[in-house]
Amino acid sequence: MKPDELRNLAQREAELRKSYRYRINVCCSSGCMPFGALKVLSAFKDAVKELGVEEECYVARTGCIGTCSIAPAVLVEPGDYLYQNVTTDKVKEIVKEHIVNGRPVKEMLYGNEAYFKKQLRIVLRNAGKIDPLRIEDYIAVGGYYALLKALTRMTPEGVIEEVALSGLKGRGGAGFLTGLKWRYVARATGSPKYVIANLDEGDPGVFANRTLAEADPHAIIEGMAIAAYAVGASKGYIYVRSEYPLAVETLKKAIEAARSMGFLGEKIFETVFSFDIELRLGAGAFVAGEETAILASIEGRRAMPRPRPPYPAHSGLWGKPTLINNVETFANVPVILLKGSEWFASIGVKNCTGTKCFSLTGKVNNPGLIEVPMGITLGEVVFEIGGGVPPGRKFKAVQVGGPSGGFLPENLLNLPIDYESLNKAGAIMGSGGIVVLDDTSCMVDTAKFFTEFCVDESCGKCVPCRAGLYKLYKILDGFTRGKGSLEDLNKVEELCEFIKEASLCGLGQTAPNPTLTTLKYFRDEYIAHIVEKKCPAGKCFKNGGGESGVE
Amino acid sequence: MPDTGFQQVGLKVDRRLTLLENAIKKHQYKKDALLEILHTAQELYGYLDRSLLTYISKLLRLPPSHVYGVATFYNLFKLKKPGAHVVTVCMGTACYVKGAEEIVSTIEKEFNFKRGETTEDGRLSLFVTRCIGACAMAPNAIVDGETIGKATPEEVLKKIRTILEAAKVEAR
Amino acid sequence: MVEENQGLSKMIELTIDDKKVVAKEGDSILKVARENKIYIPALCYLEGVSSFGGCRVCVVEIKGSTRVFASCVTPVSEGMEVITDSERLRRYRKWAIELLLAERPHVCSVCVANGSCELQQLATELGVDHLRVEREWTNYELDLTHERFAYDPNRCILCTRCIRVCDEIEGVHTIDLMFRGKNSKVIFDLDDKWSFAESCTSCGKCSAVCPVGALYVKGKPHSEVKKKELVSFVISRRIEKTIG
Amino acid sequence: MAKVRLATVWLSGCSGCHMSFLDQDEKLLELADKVELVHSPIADIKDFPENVDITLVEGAVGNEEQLELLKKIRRRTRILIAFGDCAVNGNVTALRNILNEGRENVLKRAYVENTMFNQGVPTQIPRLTERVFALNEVVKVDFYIPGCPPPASLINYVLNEFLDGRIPVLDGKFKYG
Repeated sequence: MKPDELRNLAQREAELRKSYRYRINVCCSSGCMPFGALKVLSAFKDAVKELGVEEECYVARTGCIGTCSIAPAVLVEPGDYLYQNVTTDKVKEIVKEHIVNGRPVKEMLYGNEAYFKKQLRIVLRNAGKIDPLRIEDYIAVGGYYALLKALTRMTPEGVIEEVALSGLKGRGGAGFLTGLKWRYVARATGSPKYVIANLDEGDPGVFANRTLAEADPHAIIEGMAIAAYAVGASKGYIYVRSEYPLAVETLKKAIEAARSMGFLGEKIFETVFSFDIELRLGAGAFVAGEETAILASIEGRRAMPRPRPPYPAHSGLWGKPTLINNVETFANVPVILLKGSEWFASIGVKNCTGTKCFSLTGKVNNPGLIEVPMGITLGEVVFEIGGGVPPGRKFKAVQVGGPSGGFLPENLLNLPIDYESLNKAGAIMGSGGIVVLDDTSCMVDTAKFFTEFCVDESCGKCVPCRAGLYKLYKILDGFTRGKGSLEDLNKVEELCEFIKEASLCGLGQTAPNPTLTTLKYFRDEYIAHIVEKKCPAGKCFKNGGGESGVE
Repeated sequence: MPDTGFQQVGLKVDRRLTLLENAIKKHQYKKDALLEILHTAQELYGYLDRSLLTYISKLLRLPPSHVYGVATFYNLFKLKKPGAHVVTVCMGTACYVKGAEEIVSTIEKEFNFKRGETTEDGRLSLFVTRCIGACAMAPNAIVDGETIGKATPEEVLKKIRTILEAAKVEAR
Repeated sequence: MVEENQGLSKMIELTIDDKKVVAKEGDSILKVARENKIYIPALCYLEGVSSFGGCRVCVVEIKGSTRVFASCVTPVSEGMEVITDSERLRRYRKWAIELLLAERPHVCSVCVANGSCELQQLATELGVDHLRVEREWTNYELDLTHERFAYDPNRCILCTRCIRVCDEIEGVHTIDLMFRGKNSKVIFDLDDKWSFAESCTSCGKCSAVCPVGALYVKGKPHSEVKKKELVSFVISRRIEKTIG
Repeated sequence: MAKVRLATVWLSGCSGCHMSFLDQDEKLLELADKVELVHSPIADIKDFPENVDITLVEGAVGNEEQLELLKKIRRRTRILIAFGDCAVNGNVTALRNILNEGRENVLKRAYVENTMFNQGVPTQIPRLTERVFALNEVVKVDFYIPGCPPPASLINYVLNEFLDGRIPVLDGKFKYG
């Protein structure tokens, strides 16, 4: 594709969009699909035809709108009218009243404005508003302009500089400066170089990355292409969980579309830059999301992490310099290039710029996919966006950062969400999960649940993680069955320290976090289990007491 | 192409085998395509049995223990034939917090088997998975591909019974 | 993994336990320490094959970092200050050994390796005189099908030495790991019985390098076999090096 | 000065540790000057006495009588020493944990399946615990002497250290098995 062609196409598409008075966006993401979103979509298409408003109303199949609690969700533009729990029988009325008569059906609208008020959508800028399977939709909203700009008007070093100045940090969890990482890869000797987008979001309760891929796959592809140009790579891989069939399918089609349009392949935009992307499917191993394990998995081996150094930037895939970033990191890049690093750096807080996507779940009134500026407090997320815990219940704790994130109590609700603050409190940014617990959740039981998850997902290479976590799980399990003594708490802490400090990779190093933070902030619950043999939340001791004879 | 394969390991020559060979050819017999090949093989055959793994190891010239090690490392690959009907209960955080464990243990008790297993008559398998991503509708259970949101143990049991009954009638 | 050094490489200076030493860049801390007669306990490490970094017994501290590092897989670098012994390191090493002892039923008194077992020796050395965590009583089936060798998974510590010699020295890769995490198990071919593992050359290197009594030669005192077989193993390694 | 009150106990084990204790030979005489043996399988004292200074416990806990006895010992002893591998970590005694078959089947295996004469599970024996426990899985243990059996010299060293008011240091002196 020539630069001019992109401009013309964008213009044509934008005009086409304008030619419709209304646009009905039906969310067909994994959150809404199981609840009949596709049927609703075709019902809308039929209704529009039947009522003769085909010419003025466009019905689009889109990705996640972000309000998963009201699935299936439908968004009508202009005016962003959000309809909740749309079933096929409601469709006709919506079209008749809203489109034909111009009167939104108030009773069916999702009246929760607070949910969106504190959110800021950069990564999810197009989510729910474009058809992910139509590349033209993406182009119409300025897609692939950033790639064009990078290739025709910027040097690779210039691109890196811009990303570095923006202060963007890796969204996969560790929070390493993206610009710096890119520079390492750019300077590393060896060829070819590779770019890997990490979409192995194995964390239970986290679906931010998946939703992004389903809603706006081209933002990821464009970000990867820009990164490849910056670091001098010619080949890219997207490593995606195979448990995400819709994301896999969407990405597959998006890559094909990008290829046929010439955004991937040889001599992109008639420059010397060539780049192509291949999908690689995971197969159900959480640890494969680890930076060095992902390499092993793409190379067709057991996803066992290896020690660093050497870092993948110097010796990655097949020993070649490799850039690994989370898909969310990549999705930020096109916007940064278009709007400038200064603009991006002005969002969020100092040392932690931009936004972060979170899947907000658990005992909260408005679960869903949210994107918030860095520095927002946990309280704002849980109570203002999330609408607090269900009526009649009391907030107990919030977990940030997936299975190895810590649990934070009520008095830390004014903690700002940024990498440093979270780490200090014992939580982590992780790949973006926020789980809210109320007074019906037992903290000992919850710590046990996450420890069990990590036991299942440990690759088994190093002793602290393989054997240590299992012992930790057994001790916690004992607590929930009436076994154990107060001295065991010290033993647990010592064991946790060993696992945290001596494990090989991030999985083991963070796996004790749930236990350590619950011990720190909710020690009284442990004591209640051990001393009084009682579970304050009424969850444990269901399977009888301890084994015979054990004090 | 090396035809050391199928007769030796006892694989039937059929369309599935052709498709599998094509996939391997497409990957140019590259060893690092193992994961992709295993995906394809499982899609075609439903599960990975010994003969299939031996065949793949021969074609890709990989040590059998390596292929077996990879196939058993990843949860997704099934080495045993799954049951005719499959129930998968999501055990993601949101689902666990909202009572997924009760659903699983109810099914276990009712059909007298454990998660990850298939009933003796081969009619039902029970799997747990980590997060299917429908957290807002937690807890979720998938019965033969159909998702039940905000599920209760009774509801899931009922669904399973209906399916098993229907299958029985069909068999007659 | 730390690569073997080839040809000329840069020499660098570092300190290990306040002792200044000169080392080849890229060598592991453990290798450099041993060359300089500084003892660091290790278990999964085996000279002559690639390092695994799994047992975490050889952990050391590096000044300027709060973490600990497995010295067998951490390359030395210029000006690095390594500490090989501290209260904290002893505590971690103890945990590593204790967890290994508790992971499977290591009953020394009925084990062929009693007296020549590296795990047992390390327990003595590091003062693991009891287990603070409950022991697992796994019940894996013994494999006695091979005419010369035996395999008892209940004594395996998953150090992967056997896998590495089988792959890197004998070059047949009969052995690998199956499953993952605590369920990991050393297998032959497709988890076959040993005598049915077609690729096995019966060379015996795996049993020679097994630090515990998981792989052993039938009918001979373990201590005697170990010494003899290790010698032939080292010789074969030397031949390998001259050829390759 | 009053003699130190020493007890030795034999739970589920082979008595090998006690044999090793006796292997202290002439040093037993020196020991006898310093301690009063208040309870031992080699002395005919029925109940475990009160107010014991040091108790060496050989063997693991395999039945409920032993469980009760061990708890009693704990209550009545200042320094409880796990004596030998069975006491320390279960050792051979605990190998029945591998079977994971429940106590009835263990008894059946021993008294029915593997005997030719007088087959039948005796009824007059204490009930087995579901699994065999190392001492520290049941009570607090103050010191451990591993070994199967621990050598006489080690036993002698540990006892003398305690008698002299020091805490023994086993650094490199013990060996499992």
